[in-house]
Amino acid sequence: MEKSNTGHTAAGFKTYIITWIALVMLTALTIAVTKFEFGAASILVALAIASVKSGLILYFFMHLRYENWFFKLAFLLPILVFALSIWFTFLDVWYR
Amino acid sequence: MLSTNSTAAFNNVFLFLLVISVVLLVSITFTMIYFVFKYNRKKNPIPVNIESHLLLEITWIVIPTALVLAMFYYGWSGFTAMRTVPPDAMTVKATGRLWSWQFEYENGIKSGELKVPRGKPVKLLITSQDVLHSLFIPAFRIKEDAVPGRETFLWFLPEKEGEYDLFCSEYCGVQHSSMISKVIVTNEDDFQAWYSAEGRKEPGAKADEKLSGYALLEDKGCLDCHSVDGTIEVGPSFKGLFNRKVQVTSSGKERELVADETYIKNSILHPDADVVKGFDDIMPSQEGNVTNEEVDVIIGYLKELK
Amino acid sequence: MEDTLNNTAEHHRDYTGAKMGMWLFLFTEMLLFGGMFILYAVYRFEYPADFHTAAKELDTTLGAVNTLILLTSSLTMALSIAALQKNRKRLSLVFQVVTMLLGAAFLGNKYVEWGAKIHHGIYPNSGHLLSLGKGQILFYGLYFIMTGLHGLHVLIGIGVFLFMFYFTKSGTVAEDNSVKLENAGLYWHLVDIIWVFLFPLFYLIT
Amino acid sequence: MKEDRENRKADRGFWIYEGGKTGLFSWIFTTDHKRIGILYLTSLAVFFAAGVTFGILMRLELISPGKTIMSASTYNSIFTVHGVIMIFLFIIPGIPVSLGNFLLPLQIGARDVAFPRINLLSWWLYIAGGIIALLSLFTGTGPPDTGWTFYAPYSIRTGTNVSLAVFAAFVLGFSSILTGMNFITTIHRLRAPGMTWFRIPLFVWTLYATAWVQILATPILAITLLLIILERFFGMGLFDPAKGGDPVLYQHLFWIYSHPAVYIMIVPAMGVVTEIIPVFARRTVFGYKAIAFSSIGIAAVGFFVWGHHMFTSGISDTSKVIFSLLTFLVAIPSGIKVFNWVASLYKGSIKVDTPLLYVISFIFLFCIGGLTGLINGTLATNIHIHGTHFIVAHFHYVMFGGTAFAFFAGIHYWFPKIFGRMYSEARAKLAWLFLFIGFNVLYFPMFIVGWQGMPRRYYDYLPEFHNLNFISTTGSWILAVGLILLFANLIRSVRKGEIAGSNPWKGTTLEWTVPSPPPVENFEEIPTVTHGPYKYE
Ligand code: HEA
Ligand code: HEA
Ligand code: HEC
Ligand code: CUA
Ligand SMILES: [Cu+2]
Repeated sequence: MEKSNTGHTAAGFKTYIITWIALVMLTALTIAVTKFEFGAASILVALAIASVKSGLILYFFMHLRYENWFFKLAFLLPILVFALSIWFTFLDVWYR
Repeated sequence: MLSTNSTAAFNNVFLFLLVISVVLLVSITFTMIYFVFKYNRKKNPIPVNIESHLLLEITWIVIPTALVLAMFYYGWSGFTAMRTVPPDAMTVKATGRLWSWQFEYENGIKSGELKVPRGKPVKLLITSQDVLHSLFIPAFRIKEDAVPGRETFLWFLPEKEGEYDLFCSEYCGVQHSSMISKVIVTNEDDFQAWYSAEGRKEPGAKADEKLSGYALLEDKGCLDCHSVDGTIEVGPSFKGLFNRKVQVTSSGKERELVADETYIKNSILHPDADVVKGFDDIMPSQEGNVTNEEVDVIIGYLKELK
Repeated sequence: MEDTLNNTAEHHRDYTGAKMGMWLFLFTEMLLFGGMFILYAVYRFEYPADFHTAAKELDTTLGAVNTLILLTSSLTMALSIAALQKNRKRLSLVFQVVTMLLGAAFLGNKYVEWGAKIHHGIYPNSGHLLSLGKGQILFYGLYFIMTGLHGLHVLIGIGVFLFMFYFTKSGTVAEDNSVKLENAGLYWHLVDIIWVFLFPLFYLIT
Repeated sequence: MKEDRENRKADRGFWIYEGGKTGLFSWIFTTDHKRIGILYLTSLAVFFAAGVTFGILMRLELISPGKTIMSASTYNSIFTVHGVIMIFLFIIPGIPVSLGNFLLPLQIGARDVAFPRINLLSWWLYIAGGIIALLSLFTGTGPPDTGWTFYAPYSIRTGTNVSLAVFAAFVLGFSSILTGMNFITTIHRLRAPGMTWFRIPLFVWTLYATAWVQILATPILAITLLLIILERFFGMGLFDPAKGGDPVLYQHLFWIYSHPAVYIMIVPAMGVVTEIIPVFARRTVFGYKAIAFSSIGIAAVGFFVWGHHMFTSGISDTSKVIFSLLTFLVAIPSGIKVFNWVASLYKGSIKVDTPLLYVISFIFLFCIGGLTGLINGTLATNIHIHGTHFIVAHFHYVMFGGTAFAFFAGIHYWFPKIFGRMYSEARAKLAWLFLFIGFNVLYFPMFIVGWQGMPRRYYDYLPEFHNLNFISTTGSWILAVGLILLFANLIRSVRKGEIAGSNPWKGTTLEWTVPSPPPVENFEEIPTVTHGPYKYE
């Protein structure tokens, strides 16, 4: 991706606007969904929607799709560290 | 004979680890020093470049892995034994507070020392009234934190009579190092004599032979922080307290009060309401630790303490 | 194999390097909030009922409006970069101003929301809050800290954009040298992402 | 030699170049990585001197039971400040910011780090943090007395100046993050042509692994400390059991950072050791790739073992078992390193100069520290030795015997490169002797006294622990002599040492190809690399 080296990641206005529309719709969806009682699953649904939203932001707004392998791969690291930290903390909390 | 079952469990695992460690340490150090002498530049001016050796690399991954897994497993099984409480264990509640321990038995007796009969498993239910403490009995090789708002446990089977140290091993402030008590292991008969005598005393005690004011202060742990002779320790001295003028901070505002009965009662039950100037707000609330009746006794005693 | 920068080139023009630095910084931001999310998860697990009651008290509409504001500001942010790269400086500046204004609107909204809570006697260590039950104390503790820290980030973002506005105007940031603005954008989007998670966790999950 | 003497007036490299500024300003506003490295080196030495002074005072207090020279509350403040200084101001920044800053660009063939100004900012934050930490001693309600771990709820209740000390650690955290960020970018972007990933010196590998840990772990500490401050000012209740908070959760958050932090301390030290061995054995290092990957391995596994500090804190038994198991896994990459180092001596042509002397003692002391670390990590044994002087002995063995000894090795090794002059070998060896003996006399008895049950952070102890404590205090005096000799020798040699020449040790990494001290932009022409770092033919 030679473009990213010069700072030119020429994404069109259109892509951004479509992304934004998708984000707004997902927000509406997540609010609408709370009206239904999913019980314990409702937190998972909400988090899933939030993850999709942040995925969109990352991929389009933050240009992750134009970046080279380092950025894509490295991005997984903090997520992995966070996920495992929470998991290990819960090994304590669950079995207390 | 060792003092408890957990002592034995600990010592076995420890010995196992120690042997592995010493063997490793000695062989590594020896090899290193041997190389330094053998391949000294004077004797060996021309080095040989060896980049790596796969088999060797694999060996020193596989063997240590096996060793550490063995260490882990051995430690785990020892630990499991330390956490499996026999069903017939006698339960004692242990409460840590700044800076003393209190043990409460099933029949309601309270004691500052842990008295237990030989040969009977004991389960300690541990909690704290204020900050973290940790109940540590070195001779028994056991320890567990006292966490406010939570209950943790320990158990042991005393096998030898005697007196053993009991420390607080989680830092808890100025007097952390003097938050020391004792475990006293006696034979069954002596224990029963003490247990039932104290137990019998308890119901009637309230009516006739009340603890005197001083004994109460001692018993409730007040003297860990306050003195009766005018020396200032962690808290203000009780000497001459009654009717003295005191400078306090009440919810951020400074004011002057007279130490009358209401003030003292309030200071005991809600110490954070009026904090005496020059002291930290660390006195734990004594609600639940002292009854209203006992507060009156204390105040009565303080009135006399000129 | 990634392409390393040949040192003989002018290395102050290393865009990939500059962005790499920014991303690494964003990782730390993610984990900074990550620590708070760990707390949130544990306390929510321990006090589900209290969290339920407390979350109901928050104004979903305000939260939703703020979500929209922030998402839109992310859009204008992205557009301002695109505009600059298409060499439409004026348009880029307009978008930057809109982004800042939206950020300010977000903060204004937060001010109203916090104000209402504090007016009702709900703020850390208030007598009313302490009477509410442990889970609720924790919920509001987390609420104030997390939204507060997030608000602080928005404020810092606005400050950064003031600089960017100046740089763009003066030409330091320009069509062929937009990495500063892009990095500011990355930061702003991350702040947005954090809100995307805060919103359901505090306002929606009942 | 004679030639060198003639060159006495030779170029003093980055030492004389002032970059448009003069005097002090040419230092404290410099963006030259070498000058920043020197700035760090001196500031580290100052804080280290403060820290060891507190250490020796503590030992003096512990020479006999009861009150010896100070009150209990003074003692409590002193071990807290000793811990805070040593951890946050000395050993965590330690090797990366001083030797790392100086050498990283040189070793990969770059003119500077990727973000020179951020590098300077990071030093300023470090100094700010240091000053705030010192302020916390003299202002407000007196020095903090919580231990460096700041455990809640005590840290929330105590009246001492905890907030400021915690804030200092917070600021230092940011300094650390910026350094990490800078190093990763530098290593990715600024390697010389031909310097592939498996041609970078192993010290750089360790800096790389460390930088990731700094970036990913430090923010958790930052937020945790921020919470302590908010807790103290606003009573949020997040760690206060009376308000539903969970003090054990504080410990989780604290150790999520602070365990990985111990690998921030040791991994660069291992890198220094790996640089020195091949040079003094005049042969290539054994198992380059294994050593490189083990750094990453230690860093990665190190993230998920934090629970071993909490075996007695009331966490669930399930998590104890898992944390214990993972703890043991760290031993494997550490072992790989140790065995490869020893193997790198095999059939070498070894000369035992001071750097190698420190390296050999490092391996010995680190093995003691590491192996006792495993005893700590074993469930059954941890229960007894947790919170005792056994732990104190363990971590001084790994931190002082490990990291600090490697630091000393590195300082001696690169001294001629940094200052252009050689230290006195005989004096350096004498200092080493005192240090090594003093160290063991000081800390070894702590293992025994801890095993016997003496808790740590004890101002006063029972008479049965007296003898061992006495021996230990004696050791601290021997150690002090060694340290003073060491620093005296080095300080003297900065001006009076013999001119060293560009490559006195016959090292093969890139920093030895430039003059000593290196010129401002390091390389006149960026070298092209054609082979691995430790090439002896
Ligand atoms: C430089 C810092 C450093 C380093 C490198 C280490 C390394 C290790 N540490 Fe240590 N540790 C500290 C600094 C450090 N530690 C500090 C500061 C504390 C106390 C904090 C406080 O409470 O104040 C502490 C406390 C501490 C505890 C908690 C004790 C307690 O409070 O109860 C534990 C428990 O598991 C532990 C374990 C380990 C282990 C397993 C390693 C391993 O990484 C060691 C690995 C190395 C080896 C094992 C040796 C070499 C390997 C071989 C020779 C291979 C062959 C070996 C075998 C086959 C066994 N450490
Ligand atoms: C790198 C880390 C490091 C280093 C090097 C040291 C060095 C020393 N420490 Fe360390 N120590 C810690 C880190 C470190 N410590 C930590 C993290 C704790 C835990 C704190 C806590 O519990 O919260 C601790 C706790 C601790 C305790 C336990 C306190 C307790 O629990 O009650 C003790 C007790 O003896 C001790 C002693 C010493 C001594 C005697 C030295 C000696 O090395 C000091 C030797 C002294 C000298 C050699 C001084 C003389 C020399 C000079 C003044 C000249 C120097 C000049 C220049 C540098 C120019 N330390
Ligand atoms: C952990 C230490 C500690 C313990 C235990 C403790 N106190 Fe205190 N006490 C203090 C401190 C510190 C103060 C001063 C600050 C304040 O007012 O809160 C204080 C203040 C007081 C005062 C007000 C004194 C004055 O000069 O105005 C009284 C009365 C008092 N305590 C009684 C008691 C009694 C009775 C007990 C036991 C049942 C007790 N305290 C246990 C630390 C303690
Ligand atoms: Cu109680 Cu230490
Ligand atoms: Cu650890």
